[in-house]
Amino acid sequence: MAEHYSSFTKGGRLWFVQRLTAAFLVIVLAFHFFLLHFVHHADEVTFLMSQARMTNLTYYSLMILFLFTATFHGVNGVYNALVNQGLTGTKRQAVKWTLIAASAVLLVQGVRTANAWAGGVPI
Amino acid sequence: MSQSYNRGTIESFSRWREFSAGMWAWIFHKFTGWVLVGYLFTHIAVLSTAIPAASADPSTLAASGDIYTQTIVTLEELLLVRILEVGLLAVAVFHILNGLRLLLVDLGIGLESQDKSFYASVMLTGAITVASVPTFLAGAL
Amino acid sequence: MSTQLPQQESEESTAEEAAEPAATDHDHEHTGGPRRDVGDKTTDTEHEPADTEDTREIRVFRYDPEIEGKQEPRFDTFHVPFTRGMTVLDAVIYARDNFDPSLTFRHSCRQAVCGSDAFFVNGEQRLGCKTQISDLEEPIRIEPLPHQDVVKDLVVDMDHFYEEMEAVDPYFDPDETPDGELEEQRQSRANREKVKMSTRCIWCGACFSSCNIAAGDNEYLGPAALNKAYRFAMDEREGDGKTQERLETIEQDHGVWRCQTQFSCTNVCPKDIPLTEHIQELKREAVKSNLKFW
Amino acid sequence: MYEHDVIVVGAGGAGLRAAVAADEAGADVAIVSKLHPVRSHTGAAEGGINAALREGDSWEDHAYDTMKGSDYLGDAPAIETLCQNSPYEVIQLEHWGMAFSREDDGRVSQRPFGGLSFPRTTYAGAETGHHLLHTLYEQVVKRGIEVYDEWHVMNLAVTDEERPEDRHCHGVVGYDVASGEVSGFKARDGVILATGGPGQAFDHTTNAVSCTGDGQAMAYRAGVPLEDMEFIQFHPTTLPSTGVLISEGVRGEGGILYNEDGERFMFERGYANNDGELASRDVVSRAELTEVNEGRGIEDEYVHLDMRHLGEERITDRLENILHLAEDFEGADGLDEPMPVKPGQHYAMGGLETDENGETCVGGLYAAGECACASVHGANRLGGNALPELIVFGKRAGHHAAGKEMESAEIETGQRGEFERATVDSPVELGDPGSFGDAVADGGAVAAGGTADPDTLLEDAVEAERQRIDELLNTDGIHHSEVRSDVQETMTAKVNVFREEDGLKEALRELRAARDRYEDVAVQDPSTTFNTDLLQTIETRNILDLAEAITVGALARKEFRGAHWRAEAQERKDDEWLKHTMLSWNEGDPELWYRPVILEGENKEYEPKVRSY
Ligand SMILES: Cc1cc2nc3c(=O)[nH]c(=O)nc-3n(C[C@H](O)[C@H](O)[C@H](O)COP(=O)(O)OP(=O)(O)OC[C@H]3O[C@@H](n4cnc5c(N)ncnc54)[C@H](O)[C@@H]3O)c2cc1C
Ligand code: HEM
Ligand code: SF4
Ligand code: F3S
Ligand code: FES
Repeated sequence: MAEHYSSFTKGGRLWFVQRLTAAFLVIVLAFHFFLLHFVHHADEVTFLMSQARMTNLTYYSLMILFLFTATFHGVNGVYNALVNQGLTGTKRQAVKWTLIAASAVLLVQGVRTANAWAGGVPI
Repeated sequence: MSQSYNRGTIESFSRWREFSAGMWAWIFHKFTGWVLVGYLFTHIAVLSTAIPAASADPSTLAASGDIYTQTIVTLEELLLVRILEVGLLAVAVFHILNGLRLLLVDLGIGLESQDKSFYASVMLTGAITVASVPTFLAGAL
Repeated sequence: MSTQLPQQESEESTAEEAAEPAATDHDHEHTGGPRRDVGDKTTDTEHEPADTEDTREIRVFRYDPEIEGKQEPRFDTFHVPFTRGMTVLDAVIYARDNFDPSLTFRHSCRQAVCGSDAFFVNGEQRLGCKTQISDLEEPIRIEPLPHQDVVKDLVVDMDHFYEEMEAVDPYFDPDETPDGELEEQRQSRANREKVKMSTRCIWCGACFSSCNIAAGDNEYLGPAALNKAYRFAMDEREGDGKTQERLETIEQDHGVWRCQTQFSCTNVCPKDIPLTEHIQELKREAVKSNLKFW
Repeated sequence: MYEHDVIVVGAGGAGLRAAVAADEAGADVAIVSKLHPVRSHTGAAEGGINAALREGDSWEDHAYDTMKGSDYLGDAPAIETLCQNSPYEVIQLEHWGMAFSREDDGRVSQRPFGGLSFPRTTYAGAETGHHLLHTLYEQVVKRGIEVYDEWHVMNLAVTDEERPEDRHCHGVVGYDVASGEVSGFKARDGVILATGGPGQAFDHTTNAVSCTGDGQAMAYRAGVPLEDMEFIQFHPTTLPSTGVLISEGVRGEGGILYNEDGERFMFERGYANNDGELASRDVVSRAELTEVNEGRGIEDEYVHLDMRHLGEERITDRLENILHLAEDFEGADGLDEPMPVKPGQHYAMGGLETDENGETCVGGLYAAGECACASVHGANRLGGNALPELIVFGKRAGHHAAGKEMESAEIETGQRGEFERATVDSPVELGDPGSFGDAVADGGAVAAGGTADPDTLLEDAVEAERQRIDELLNTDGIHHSEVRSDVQETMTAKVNVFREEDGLKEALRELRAARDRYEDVAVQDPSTTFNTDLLQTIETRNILDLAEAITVGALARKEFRGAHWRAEAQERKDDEWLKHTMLSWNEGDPELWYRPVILEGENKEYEPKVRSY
């Protein structure tokens, strides 16, 4: 009964990914907050310190992953919430593409920022 | 279909009278989620000042005179920003804790005590937030 | 903004009432309670019994699309004599039979099995016949179920709810039944136990009305219909083919994924069906059956 | 106007089963019901469905028990039809997915029930009726059968022939509750009434507010005789404040009745030395009331039903629903304390006279379920025998109406064959001669000359109902609820478990007075949207006619048989009374007559024996 797998609708996949990203975010977000507010205080942040962290490949990858998951999770969450409120038809498509565009901008900008610190992808 | 009448206000008034943990958790989760996305966008916007800063002079960087460091410092000097940061922490902590609660619910764990876990999330959020106030306000006062 | 505040409305009418004292005429012979004026077809909005009996104040939503004076929704206040064990349904019946025969609501069994009398009582969806007056704070506000079109007074249009229920193919559909006419299908006790709660639904619509998602997304199947799907999907007697088909139905865009685990449905269900739990289990079932692919 | 082959009025167990059967037989069938199907009162049935399914049991035993339970007033062909078909119909329900309680081996459970010689009551928790109703409705949905829900049937459209046996029913007149529209429903092949019982004639009843016996009253006025109406079952265990039923299942599982002195009176006071609490319902009801009347009742009103000794596990497994009922409607915790119970009106054994195929004497008109009397219950219904009646006779009526080939019935209907005319010694005039203009039959149309074509007939019937509604809406008068509560109080006070001549006559006088008052009834709510005031006013009329029929039967029958107890005659009189009480509307001047009971079964003749438990 292979056909039914094609029914793996987007709704279900997105729902699942929303949970996966959530689980991942718990750890990373907590780490992020802890690192930048408790270990280092936010007001002590300088470009150089950020740069120092970012040139570490592990940290860099983690942050990029963080950015992508958070963006997906947040934007998909917003989209979901709107759909739950009865967003349908063309409006829905419009919102969807707007959100995708916004995410793209966010991701590009985020990656550029990270690269600015790391001076390109740190290898 | 018979005529019908939209009760609008009447309905929404009484709707919230009866407290229901699950529903408030849902509302808070929504609210905090939206705040977090909002923050994510601003956050990246602020951080991207690092792009021009990267081409700044090493000495400027060393003296923390670059546009990135300056922006951060200026912002962090404002009490309002510090308070907002405490708010952000509260929002994030609640979203995390309730998010965990929701993940458990999704796994079918502890559905009977969903209201208790909501109260626990709220209280923990409160506690963590209060405890972090000194750290967050340090240097701003 | 569709209406005046109910509070103002009832104060206004209290004033009217004072000018028209004949509207509460009493006759104790037949019921021990007050009687409506014979032939009085006017509507009045305050109703008080004569003596100083122990009464309860109920404020009932009124609306009738074709009767002048009721086209703008309002709340009518009734003071009904309290008796031990009195339910919300008893109270509105009393108000109808003794004060205002045009007060309209569905009811039938008086014992929480027909599912006709789900109202919005003091801000929560409840069955009138299963809600003790003594458990409620006064004044008791009784409104029709939210998120459904109001037909008249406490009667809402249930068609949408029925459509959702019927959208999940709410019927048993086995692949095959035993050959012998007198041979039953076997079902383990454990399996019956598993579906037991889900089979108790009385189609009252309380859950559906309490769910914010159902309120926002008009096509959302809603907790009752999903529970109905659960009832069959989890029944071991039903065939695999149909089970898969059901999972597909509930996996649609307006199916299980819309549920945000708000728990309102579970809280209000008069039959104590763990709706959220069932919906969550369906989600996991759906994810599991899809994951096999990878 | 709507048109279908078969129109089923009522969507309880009987109506739904009839509709599914008619559909199976290939007819275009529609259901017209004043309630949405799942709101029907069948959903309230708790205990179970009798069916001889297992080794050691047989339909013959079931038939024997039923005949004995009926106190030999059931007709053998009907009883045997019931008992032979019940196992098949129950398994059919199982195949349709009904959530029966199960044994360890996965087969459906059965439990003992009052008056049964074998534990043959299949059940689904303590909510059997709920599951039965929903399972059947599911089949209706599956088959896409048209349901006109919240259409209140106001009257039947029958040809205006002199003799009911010559009349034919061509459809019904419906009133759309939501919009106030009056419309005809034409039935090409047959109309099946499945409108349930007349419980609302009493004020302490287990029946729903919608159980106003509409179908019985409409068909009665259209010429179908009412049979054995005096036999009303009072259930021994209903909650005192609401009438909500505590299932016989509690006693089946071992629940015990105690009086105020803590005596297990069923045994200790010798009401039923063998079966005790599990004796037939009439026996237990009378025992309870005797205890109360002799001062051993609690608060002079009720007795105690105790199930605590069954243990929490067994109670929650099999009787969980009962715990909720006792808690929600009486505030009693069945695990902790005994539950207060007293007898309440529960079931009408009598009803519209039909044969084993559900057909009445009026052509094209069928009845099934509680509104009918194929005569399986006779003078007393055994617990768990009504639900099988719904599915067995509902199905047969559905098949027959849809034109499926069936064996011809052994039971005769109408004033044909052997019968005996009689008179009743009523202190007042009965009936209501002027109620439907010049037509002979209510629902008949004079202008059309009786044999008119169905369409005109239906249109005239619709017009007549429009006028009736118009009149009710546009006059001033008293409110129906006054009349209704008078009738209910009269019935509960004087036509209850214990009946005596003077009381019954007094009841007839009071009913007459109520009838006269009903002349002045008016509807206060002028709306055409969901006008429940109008509908209840119309129902009250039906209640009046049925209350009178019950009382007339009770007055006529001077013996003590089954549920019918007479102070004047403390024994069963088989020589004189092995016959059914029949009441014909007779143009508003009710006529009493009798038809002999058929005790001749398929392979044996049932010998009336002393009914002892
Ligand atoms: C509390 C309780 C418990 C019981 N327990 C058992 C048990 O355990 N075992 C057992 O065998 N029996 C039991 N019985 C008896 C049995 O449930 C009933 O006799 C049976 O359900 C009646 O079914 P029905 O289909 O004839 O009528 P109902 O289920 O009452 O249905 C009547 C239908 O007719 C419709 N209707 C009525 N009037 C009109 C009108 N004017 N126009 C259109 N539609 C109309 C209604 O909408 C409804 O759909 C119990 C009864 C009660 C009250
Ligand atoms: C850190 C751990 C986090 C966890 C455990 C978590 C968990 C969740 C879960 C489970 C949901 C789904 C709720 C549902 O659909 O029923 C959700 C929704 C959401 N999350 Fe998160 N989340 C986290 C972090 C974040 C972050 C960092 C953001 C911001 C970018 C975010 C934004 C959102 C938004 C906008 C929603 C949708 C809210 C709505 O329904 O309106 N979350 N979260
Ligand atoms: S699930 Fe519960 S609340 Fe919802 S319709 Fe069914 S009984 Fe009513
Ligand atoms: S209230 Fe609605 S969101 Fe889900 S848990 Fe219930 S269906
Ligand atoms: S009246 Fe039937 S559920 Fe309340």
